Amino acid sequence: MDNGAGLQTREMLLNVGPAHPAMHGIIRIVTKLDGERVTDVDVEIGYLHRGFEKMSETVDYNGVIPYTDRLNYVSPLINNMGYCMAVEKLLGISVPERCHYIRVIVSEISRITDHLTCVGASAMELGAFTVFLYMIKAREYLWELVEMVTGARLTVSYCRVGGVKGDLPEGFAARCKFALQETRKVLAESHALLTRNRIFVDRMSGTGTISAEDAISYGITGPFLRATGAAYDVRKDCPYSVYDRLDFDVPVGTRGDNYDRYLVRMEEMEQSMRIIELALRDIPPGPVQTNPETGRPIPAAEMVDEGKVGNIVAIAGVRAVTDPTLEGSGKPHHPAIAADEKRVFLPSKEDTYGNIEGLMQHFKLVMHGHGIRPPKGEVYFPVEGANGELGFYIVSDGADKPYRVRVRPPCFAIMSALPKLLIGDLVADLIPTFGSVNMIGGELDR
Amino acid sequence: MTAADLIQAVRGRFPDAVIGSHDYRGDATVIIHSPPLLEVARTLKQDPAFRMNFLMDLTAVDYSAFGKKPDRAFFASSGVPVRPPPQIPDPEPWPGPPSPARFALVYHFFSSLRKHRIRMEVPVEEQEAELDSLTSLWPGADWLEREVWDMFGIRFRGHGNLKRILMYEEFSGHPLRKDYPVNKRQPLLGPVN
Amino acid sequence: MPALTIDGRRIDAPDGSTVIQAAEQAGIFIARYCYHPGLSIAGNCRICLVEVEKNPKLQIACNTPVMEGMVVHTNSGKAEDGRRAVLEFLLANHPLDCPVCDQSGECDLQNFYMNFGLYDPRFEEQKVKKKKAVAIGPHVMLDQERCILCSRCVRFTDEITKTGEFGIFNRGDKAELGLFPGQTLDNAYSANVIDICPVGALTEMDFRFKARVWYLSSAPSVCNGCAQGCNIDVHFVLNRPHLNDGARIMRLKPRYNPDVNQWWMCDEGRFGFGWIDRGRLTKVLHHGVQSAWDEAMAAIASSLPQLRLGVIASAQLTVEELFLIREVFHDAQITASVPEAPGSSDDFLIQADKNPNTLGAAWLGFAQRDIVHDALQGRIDALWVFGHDLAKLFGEETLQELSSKLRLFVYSGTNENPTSSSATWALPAAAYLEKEGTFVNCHGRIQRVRQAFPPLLDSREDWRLLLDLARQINRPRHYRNPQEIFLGLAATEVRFKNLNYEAIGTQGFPLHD
Amino acid sequence: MHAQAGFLTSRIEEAIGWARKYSIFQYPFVTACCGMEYMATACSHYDVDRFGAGLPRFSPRQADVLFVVGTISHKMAPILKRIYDQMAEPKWVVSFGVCTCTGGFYDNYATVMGIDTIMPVDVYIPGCPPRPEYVLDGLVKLQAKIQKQHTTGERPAPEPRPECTT
Amino acid sequence: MAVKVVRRRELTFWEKLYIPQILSGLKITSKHFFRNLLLHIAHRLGLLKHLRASVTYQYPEEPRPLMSRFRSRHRLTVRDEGTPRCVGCMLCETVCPAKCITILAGEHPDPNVEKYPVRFDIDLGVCVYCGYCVEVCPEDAIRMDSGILDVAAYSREEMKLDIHELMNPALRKPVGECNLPFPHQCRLTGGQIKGSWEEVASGRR
Amino acid sequence: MIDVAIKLGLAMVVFFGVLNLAGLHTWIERKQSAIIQDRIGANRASIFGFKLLGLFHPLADAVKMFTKEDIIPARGDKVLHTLAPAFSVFFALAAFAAIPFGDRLMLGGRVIELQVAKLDVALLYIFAMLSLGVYGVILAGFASRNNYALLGGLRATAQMISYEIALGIAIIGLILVYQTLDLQDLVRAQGKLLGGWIPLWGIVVQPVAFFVFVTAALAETKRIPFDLPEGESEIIGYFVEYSGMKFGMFFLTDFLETIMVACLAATLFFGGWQVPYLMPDGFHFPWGGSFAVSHWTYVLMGVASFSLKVLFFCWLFMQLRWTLPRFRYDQLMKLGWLGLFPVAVANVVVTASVLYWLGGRN
Repeated sequence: MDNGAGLQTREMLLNVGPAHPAMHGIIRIVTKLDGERVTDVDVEIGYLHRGFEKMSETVDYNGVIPYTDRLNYVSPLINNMGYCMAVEKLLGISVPERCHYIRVIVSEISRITDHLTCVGASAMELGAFTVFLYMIKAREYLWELVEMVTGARLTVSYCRVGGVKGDLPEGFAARCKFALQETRKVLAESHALLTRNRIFVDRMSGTGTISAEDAISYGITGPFLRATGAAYDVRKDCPYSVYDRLDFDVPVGTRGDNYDRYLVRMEEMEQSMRIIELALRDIPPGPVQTNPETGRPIPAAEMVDEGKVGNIVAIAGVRAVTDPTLEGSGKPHHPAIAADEKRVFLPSKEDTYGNIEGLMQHFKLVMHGHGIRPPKGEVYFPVEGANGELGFYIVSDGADKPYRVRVRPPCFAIMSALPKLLIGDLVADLIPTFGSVNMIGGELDR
Repeated sequence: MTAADLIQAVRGRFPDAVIGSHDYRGDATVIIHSPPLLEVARTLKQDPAFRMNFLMDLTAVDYSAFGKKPDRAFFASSGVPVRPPPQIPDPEPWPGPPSPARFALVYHFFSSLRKHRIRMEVPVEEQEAELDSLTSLWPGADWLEREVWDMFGIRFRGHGNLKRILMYEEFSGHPLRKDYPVNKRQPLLGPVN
Repeated sequence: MPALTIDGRRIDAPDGSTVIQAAEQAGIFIARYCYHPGLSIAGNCRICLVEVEKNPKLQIACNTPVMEGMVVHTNSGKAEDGRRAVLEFLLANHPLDCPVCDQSGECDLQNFYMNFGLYDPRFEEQKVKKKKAVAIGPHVMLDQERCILCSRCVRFTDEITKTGEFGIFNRGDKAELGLFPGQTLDNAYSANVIDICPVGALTEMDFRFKARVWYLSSAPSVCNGCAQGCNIDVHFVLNRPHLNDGARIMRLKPRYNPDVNQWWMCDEGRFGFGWIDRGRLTKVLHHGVQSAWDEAMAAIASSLPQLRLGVIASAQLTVEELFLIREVFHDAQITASVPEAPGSSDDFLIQADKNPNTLGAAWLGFAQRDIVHDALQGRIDALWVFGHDLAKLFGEETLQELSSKLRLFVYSGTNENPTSSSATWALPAAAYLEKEGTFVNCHGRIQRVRQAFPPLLDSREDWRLLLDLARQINRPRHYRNPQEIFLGLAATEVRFKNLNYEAIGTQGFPLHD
Repeated sequence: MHAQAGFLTSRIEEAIGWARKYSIFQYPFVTACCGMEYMATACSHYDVDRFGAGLPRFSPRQADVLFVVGTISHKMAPILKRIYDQMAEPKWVVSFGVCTCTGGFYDNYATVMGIDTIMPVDVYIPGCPPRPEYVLDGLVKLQAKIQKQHTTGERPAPEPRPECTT
Repeated sequence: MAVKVVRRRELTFWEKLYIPQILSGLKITSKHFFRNLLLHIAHRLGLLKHLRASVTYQYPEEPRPLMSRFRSRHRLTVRDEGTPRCVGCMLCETVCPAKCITILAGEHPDPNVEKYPVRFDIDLGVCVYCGYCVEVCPEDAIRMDSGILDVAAYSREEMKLDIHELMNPALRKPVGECNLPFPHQCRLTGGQIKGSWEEVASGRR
Repeated sequence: MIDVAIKLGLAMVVFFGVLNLAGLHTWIERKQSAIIQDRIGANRASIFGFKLLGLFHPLADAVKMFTKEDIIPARGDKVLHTLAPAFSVFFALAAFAAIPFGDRLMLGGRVIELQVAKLDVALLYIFAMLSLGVYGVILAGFASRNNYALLGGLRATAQMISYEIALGIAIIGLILVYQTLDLQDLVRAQGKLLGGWIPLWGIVVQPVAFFVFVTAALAETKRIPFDLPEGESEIIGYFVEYSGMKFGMFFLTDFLETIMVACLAATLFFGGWQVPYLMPDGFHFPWGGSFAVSHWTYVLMGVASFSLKVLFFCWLFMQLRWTLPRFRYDQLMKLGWLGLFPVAVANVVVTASVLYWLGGRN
């Protein structure tokens, strides 16, 4: 190849990935280099294809939820919410207000953890390891919240079709305040370490640039699109749940480069924290908050035993209590917040243990071939995932298993635009650009 | 535009192409013949009435097993089977699969300018499973169409680079087809011991 | 024929029918516990309440005769409220047994609660204790607490078997189902009470706790226990045999066929499936040593042409297989089967002939011959036995003598037995639930057996093995599956003319001489 | 004399075992969800560096322990296998998360049902994904195993390395 | 609709010289460094114990407090007489998305209990900790509150829990002898729900 | 004979001192990063129950690396592959010979310069050694036959060449001021006081050169923010194909070079072993006080002062390493050629002019 100066140079093929440190997720990028400049890019994905869509056809409607956790595993609660709302749309049912608020709160927490991970990881790949650790530290505080609500740090399986499993626990608000405060501290430190640092700005600014028109034609959504200046946010444009009642801003960028995406993500975290605070302020009271002592608490085991011998009179109007094995679990079960629709949501534990109707309902919802049986139909429901529009397209044939579940993965579109983003930049720009894509293998390859 | 208006607008523009429509659960859906697919899509994108600038999603559904799931053993004590009915009665039932054809391509369009969505379904028979590619209109369709080819084996005319995307080249068959067993493996590496 | 309206649909119902029958005829399902189409009407469960216009009170559909111009609503709010109340009342004393009850999953209490019950539970009293888990016969377990006193079982024993073991004793909430003193439920049809029990009061002892019913898969088939050919559903689980001593089949249930067995089947047939999963011949054996199909077929095919062959076919084989035997071994001595002593029989379902396809074999022209005698006399020097255990029929000595005299002794069967171990080649064959085919029952009705699950391990369907053999001995038959064999048969045999699998359908097709 | 020599070599072996135990350079083969918990394990709240395992090396040549973190699909398996072959002896493999232990609930056409079908595994850390505590437990178990292999002298014989693995 | 354009100032001359930002960065890291260093030293001297020098939980010695809802390893609750509360209804086995639970039910001598698990195995190597089994248990028989975090194993077999370990969370393999007061199949290796006739045929009958 | 012994002794002292410091440096790096990041860091390895804050972890690392299998890539160049790390370490170590770590020690009538090799052109020697070190990197990149390694090697070369120039020019100002290339003399020259109060350290007379020097020297050490040749998340590094102790040697070289740069910075700009106001006979404070110290104390204080300065720079570099992100290659080049080089040249010109002007006035 002749570079104009009369020198004969040869293009070099550099194979980045799939087991490359920066490809945190797995993807193969075959770059053609002219010196250090990228002239051509071939992106190969599918290394984490786990057959989500096929597996969804083999399990019942609630059984899909653990699989959705593992789609975008950095913000599983948004996936949970999106899937459940899609099925609820298919069923034509609505959930209680409090449930909406809980879902909004937890999915915004998830969004913050996602952005923290994304920004932190791309900072780490640029060598700013300390920022990464600070951000993960903040993420730990948020995960403590998630664990407190859902019982798991990452793969939460918290939402159910028709509601959520377990109300917000006592002391959530205070804990949340603390976690947000720590997060804000970390964000301030990260700003100080990165935002005006010329090394960082030089790396980020002007690289991986894409215009709004191009982004839209690739179907890119989310922070990535907003960084180009197009203010499309599902939460604002097609409001779902209670987002239309919460006041928040949609941050947009101007140039659509890595730096804009960084700024947009940093700002979105602030906005998410604002949403959480507003939602916590507005959330209607629930069973836990109104009266934690409804009913006389008795151990669940005793309740089951009494129920088994037909001594219903002894256990009427009580609350089941679990064994005090872990700290704090001597308290009554936290009731699920769910739609009052017996054909969709499991009855409360008190009903299951204490009367035959509840027990029968419980069984009918669990047994193969019975379960939740939505009418025949198809729906598409989008939510704003951490990476953009996360849509679930569900086809039901009236059986207890989905006929087809399709998820529209937001980073699939972004990844398909990767050649566009990379060509012309240096090979070193691959790192921040790829980092700002926030590729999540589980979501990309499903 | 509401869903009904959208459907009406598409029907008005393409009276021959549209073979069905519904707005089940508020999702505007039109079912069109495959030949005018590209033209319809172009209109949806460029016509000021639609301005669907996003191709949000493109996928397919294999309807070959629709409603034909082998039943679990269920013994009816009275001799008349009492099947659990669909859970919640549906006031406006869904009209059913788009056509008797095996596959249906499902396109979801969205207009960020007018904030409306439309779903377009294109039935395809297995024998002539080939459609026009939308890559000329939306470059984002490239990978989506590759995925449909990979998972369903539906080809796209005019797609320059139609090869597997999620599975490996050595893989034979199309896993999301209903007749592909869920755990039929084609490993690249055999077990060590 | 009075015409009435149910849920807005005009229905012409036969005289003397009741509302529930008329509705069923129109495809409208009305909940029922005590009503059973095969039994007399008791009208005591009251779950089938419907609203009949111009009637102040709700009526029970099972015992309300149709009348001209009657207008019935099964789904009106009033009817549903009434049914809901009845259900709540029936459940008042129902124990919290779903976890341990084998009926859950096919229990009408569960079904109806989720179909139209859905009320909020209110019962907060003491439940009445009764006897639980009482074995009342060799097959049936009674749980009095779960019983809703629909009296179907009482009527069944009174009307169908006419043995009258059951009775309902005491009154009010002390009323309970029981056997008359000194009796056990031990008649030839006793297990049918399990089928008709709408709740979990009567459960099957064999099936008890082996699997939950929602694990079971189902396939329609025909019982091979006797020449009656009762229609059955096979309920099986394929991924748990390691937990259940290799059992795949969990139970057989009668399948409704008005022309053969109605809703019933005998206990002998119902529990006679153990051989399919136990004691199976799973490998090709050469003089009792494990071998392979390829070797066996090659060896047999190479030696067959030089030998005088006798074939003992079997009326346990399907029509298609018998047809193939006739085609492939057309120059051999063939007998339909070995005559067996007649088994027990009665005038209801049980036939003395314990083979499902005797008539089919006869229609294909298989005659009875004493091939074993021929063999002992040395008139033939190769013998092919399908399924029969010669030791049981002729005694061990004869078998020994046979195996020493014969130059080739092939046994093709499902289970291990003395014949399989003394044969030159023992070929594992698929059981009837593992293959497609047809049987002709004693009334000349041709019925399909379907492949419920694939043949066990190395075993092969007999038709597949026959086709393979035919190819190897240069008499190839261009059939690929039983359906094509049957079409070939229908083309040659006049009795089966113009028949195919679609025409036979799920309920069989009557053929007459 | 012999006994003394034996004593000395076994002491040396033990010392080497000690060193290997406390100097674990990991190759994190991170593919999926478990990577998030892998990060959490490495970061401030759990700090895997406390065990001397804080230095991830992204070159298989320099790594001692291959952490297979996350689902391995059939498409990925050859790459994983190659990485394993490229590692220098002594090497250990930790399967992190149920997908790598047994395939987990992805029992379908795409996934490998446990990486032990393609390479030997020393420590299994189940969990989906395993909480960092599980991981630290697994690490302690791995350290115990390394030490034990040196005190008892049983190290699996290294497999012949394919020549083409550059 | 509130759209907020993110502020994007050009760098000032001083910032372009790298030095101010490097210094302010150093300030933050040094703040952490010296604060933590001093606290570490103070802790050595027994002072200022209420302030944490690091956020690290030194796990095996200093466990991190678990949330009360946290789903840790399963356990089976036990009746007073030492039998499992589980009645073998198999709902957990049914609902388990990973199919990691294997139950074999048997007839209990007490007709009021009727049914009990002859075998109850969980393959931790497959379990995805979704908690569905706990949610659907109608008997409060299975719980995920044991707080056990020590599940790593050296082999696949070791990850399989049988009824001994599930009923007695403190118990660890190898289980020496079986002393459960009810008849059951004591397969110390645990089981798996998916099996086939091949397995039966290969000598496990 | 005794001279030779003394030289050998000195060489051994420096050799062991530096190697141990390098080992310790890995521990410092781990602990320091841990403390910055609110962590604890390695603390488990114990010998006979003593943990000593994890000090044994570097030992474990070293032992492990020695016992690890050595892989030479099938298509690589075996000789060069083996030579490369040895090159690196050798030149990094050799450079230390010219570093004066204390004033001359009078022992039994002998004058012992606390410097292994008393060279008139010590500065040039050190730069020569440092530049030769890059051959190790290039060879490593070349011998591995791996695209990533090659890229790393190439980047290292370019980076080294670019920054060496800035480095050299930055020093010229210093040489102009102190008029010597002998480091011992240079240090002594820094003992003077400016206006009687301020020690005439390099940083005082050449602040710009200091910044240029530190930046360029950091770039020479290939550490963040200049760790492009080994940028882990980008191209993994030129030593991607090295295992066992060969990799360990590269690892060690890194730390040796950091210490080298710290030594140089201390020597050139912070008065080396000088302690402010400490003269060979004791302290002479500008406010008039004085305080006599013995010769041994004087020499040891010098050595301690030098060590402290070196440790401070090590700490500072470490702190920088854990604070900053990494440059991009072209930005690095730009900084070198368009930032540091002109500044360094300007510095020389200005220094020369000032000196000329001063000299002219004198």
